Amino acid sequence: MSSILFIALPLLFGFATPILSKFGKNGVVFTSTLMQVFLLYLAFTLVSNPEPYIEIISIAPPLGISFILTKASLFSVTLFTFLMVIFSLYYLVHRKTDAYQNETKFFILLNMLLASSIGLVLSSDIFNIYVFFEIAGISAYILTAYKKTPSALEAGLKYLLTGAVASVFLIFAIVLIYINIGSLNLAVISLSFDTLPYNVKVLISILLLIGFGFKVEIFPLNFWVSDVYEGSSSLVNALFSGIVVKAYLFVFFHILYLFLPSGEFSVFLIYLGTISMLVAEIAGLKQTNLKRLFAYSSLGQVALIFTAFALQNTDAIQGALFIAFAHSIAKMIIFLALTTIHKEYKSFDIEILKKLNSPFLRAIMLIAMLSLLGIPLFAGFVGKFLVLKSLAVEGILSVLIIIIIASLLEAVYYFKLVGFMFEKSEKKDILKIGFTQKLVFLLLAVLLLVVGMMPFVVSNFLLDGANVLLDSKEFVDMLGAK
Amino acid sequence: MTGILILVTFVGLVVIAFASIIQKKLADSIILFMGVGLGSVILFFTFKAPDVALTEAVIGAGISSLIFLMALKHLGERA
Amino acid sequence: MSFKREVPTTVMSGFALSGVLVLTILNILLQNIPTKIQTAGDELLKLNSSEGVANAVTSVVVYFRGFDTLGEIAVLFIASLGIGLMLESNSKCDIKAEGNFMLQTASKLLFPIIMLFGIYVMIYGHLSPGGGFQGGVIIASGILLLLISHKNFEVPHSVIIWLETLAGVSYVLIGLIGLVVLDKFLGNFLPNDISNMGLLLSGGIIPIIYIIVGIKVGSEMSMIVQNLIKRDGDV
Amino acid sequence: MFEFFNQPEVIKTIVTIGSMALFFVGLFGLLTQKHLIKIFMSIAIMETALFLLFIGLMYKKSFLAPILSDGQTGFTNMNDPIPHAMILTAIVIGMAVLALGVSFAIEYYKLTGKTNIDEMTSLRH
Repeated sequence: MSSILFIALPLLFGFATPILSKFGKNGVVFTSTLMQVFLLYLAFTLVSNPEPYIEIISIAPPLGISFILTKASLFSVTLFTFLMVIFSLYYLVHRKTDAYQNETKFFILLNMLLASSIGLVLSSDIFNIYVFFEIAGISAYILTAYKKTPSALEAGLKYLLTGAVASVFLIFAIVLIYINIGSLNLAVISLSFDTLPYNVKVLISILLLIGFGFKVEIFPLNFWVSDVYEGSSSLVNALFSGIVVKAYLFVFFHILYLFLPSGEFSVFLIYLGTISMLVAEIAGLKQTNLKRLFAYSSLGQVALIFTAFALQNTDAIQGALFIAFAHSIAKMIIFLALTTIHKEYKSFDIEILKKLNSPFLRAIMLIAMLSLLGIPLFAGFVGKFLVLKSLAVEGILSVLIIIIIASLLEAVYYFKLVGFMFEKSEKKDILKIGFTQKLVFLLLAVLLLVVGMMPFVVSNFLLDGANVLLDSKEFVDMLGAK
Repeated sequence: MTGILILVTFVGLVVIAFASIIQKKLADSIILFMGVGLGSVILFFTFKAPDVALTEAVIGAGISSLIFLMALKHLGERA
Repeated sequence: MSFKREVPTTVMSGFALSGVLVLTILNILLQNIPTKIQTAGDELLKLNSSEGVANAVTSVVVYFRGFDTLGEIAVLFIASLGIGLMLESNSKCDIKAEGNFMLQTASKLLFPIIMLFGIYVMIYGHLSPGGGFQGGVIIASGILLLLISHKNFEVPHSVIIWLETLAGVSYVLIGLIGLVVLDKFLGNFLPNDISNMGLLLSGGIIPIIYIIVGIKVGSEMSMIVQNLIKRDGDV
Repeated sequence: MFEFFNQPEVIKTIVTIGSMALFFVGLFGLLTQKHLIKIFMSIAIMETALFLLFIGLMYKKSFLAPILSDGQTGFTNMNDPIPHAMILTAIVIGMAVLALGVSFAIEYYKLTGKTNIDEMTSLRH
């Protein structure tokens, strides 16, 4: 069993697609979906028997690149593959009526996005992480601008410019790391990062924070996010908030825990995350465009995950993983539902929800929103509860209060949406949803409910994941650095 | 000699880069940008990195300038 | 360039801001100029003798850090895909100007030489400076010469697609064969005797991969160049 | 007099100051320029500055280029090849992003006639 397949197969598929498309578009679409289903199967076999696994590329770890599969990264890999399969299944129906132009290119980009997100999570070499950072970025820029409308291109340009600046700062950090430590391997850097002069340490940390800060959408580097969400299609937004952000968040904190295991700057990061959450929720209050509104909601949730990760203790990280899981699935539901709605009503205005006539879609969206809010019995609750509990244990009450206020603000605009959905006004004809799409929505919603009511299904796995993520010593031992 | 060469090239590089940034006409700016690529090729060669120098020569100074020139052609002169 | 221009406040504040930032960084860097340290590269140099490749940079790029190169190929691949997506024009109106007589004759004369040089740089990448990237881009520049001089010249699209697909697929497949044979992705499973060092056939899979990289880069850069140039006319 | 400039510390100081000055130029351009092409140019200059910093600081004057040529027997006294390999990769990636950005800009200009980032406001509410 090999973790490299998660990266090699999508890459292989992407490279082969120009020829595969000669045999017909349907062939590409179905092969891609089949491959993703196979990857999901692989991921599940790994989950059923999780053992730390190290995959060597060309040469043994401290010198070469290697991929490390722990419970924490396995969680991300499974989540990403699962979401991508769901996305593909949804698209299989969607394409019958509203297919993308140049569909084969779209599928190449999807698979590259999957490969690079998984690569970010698995890689143990900081320059390799930079390469995957760029692949994920470029796929995302093209997906944003895919429709070639003025607003899509504007969003794509903004995304590309911020991404290019972010990568400059990331390169700067990598250069300083190699100059001062003489290695690119995360384990070796982890061992000698503490011995660096204080100034250099702070400089590298700030450069890394700026480089990743653009991508993990943290205030004040998140000015581009709402524009990108509004400019790109809602279908693609599902991927952005479900997969891309989560991959960047995971790798950022993976690096942070390895470099600064004692948590020197964690107070700063906690406040940064809290402020981001508050700002995002305040800005979300006055939005009238659905895509933009959910973009701000994504910002708020990602900031909450950021805060939880920054707390740097097991409970909070377990909570963060929980929220990441619940948020990915809920946002997948929301954005796919928005796509269905837009296909019928041709608008993203908030008022359109009044005309929505589909009990099924309303129920599904309600479940997703309640989970995002963290209402008990839904998956979002468990994560939020764990985070708030560990905040209370740590005694950082100001952060606790701000998070609760921000959640209340979020509740205000979600209940506005719910009110719109169930308002009695002249409704249009009932919205028809295909059987496969219904199945997809149902699967996601049931998952939210099951995990919400029986968190013990996954909580042990996530707890182990959090422990592995936090334990830099074990990681270093696995890589065999001296 | 190496030290002097590096010093002089760096000074020239910074001046050219600054001129390229503040230039009002886009065409001038692109020509000066080619100079930046060329200067860095000299430096890479001095630093005994012939592979990087070759890459920078064909990509940094060559293809990048071509890309900018094409952009100039499509976007027009208004800087 | 007149020096009497009014300097806007935004420019002044931008100057001041970036100046302060860079001076801070410079201060930190100058205080901590690194002393001699043992780097991973030095150990790779020692290991490199066993791979039988004369150019250590090539063996690092293609073998020791081979996955970066695979990722880099993927970056070029999607970038070229994106550029093709953006710039493909529905209306084919190529009213390009024909190159003059001098340019046409010179391009006929120069094109084979540029191609030969590109292929040389590509094939000898493991022995001398150069390799797949540089060779590929040189070949693309030869194509560029033809594109600007001949009005009707077009890169044969289907050939390019076959080339880049075969190159990309065989790169990953070579990696997977390494995984099967040596249990290491991209492992060097071909004979790489040290005694052959300096010969054209040495270094096992390393020159093969670099040639594959060259084919892939060459075809993708040619497509990028063509896409950027062919949008002439419809302004 | 020239000998002064050949000391390793002096060379490293020159490299640090020079490449940071170049980085400053790029950052200045990024913050003040409004034309899309100028911004891409600034980013390219910043990247070049970092590449020069890296190769320059890892450069040892008495050592050779990391290529075995006639008359040498082993890979000793050579400059570190990893920075060279990394910069090789980074240059190509930088170029790819640049070309993609320029193609976005061309298409955007064709649709809207705008090249100035201050005019890109259709998504602000």
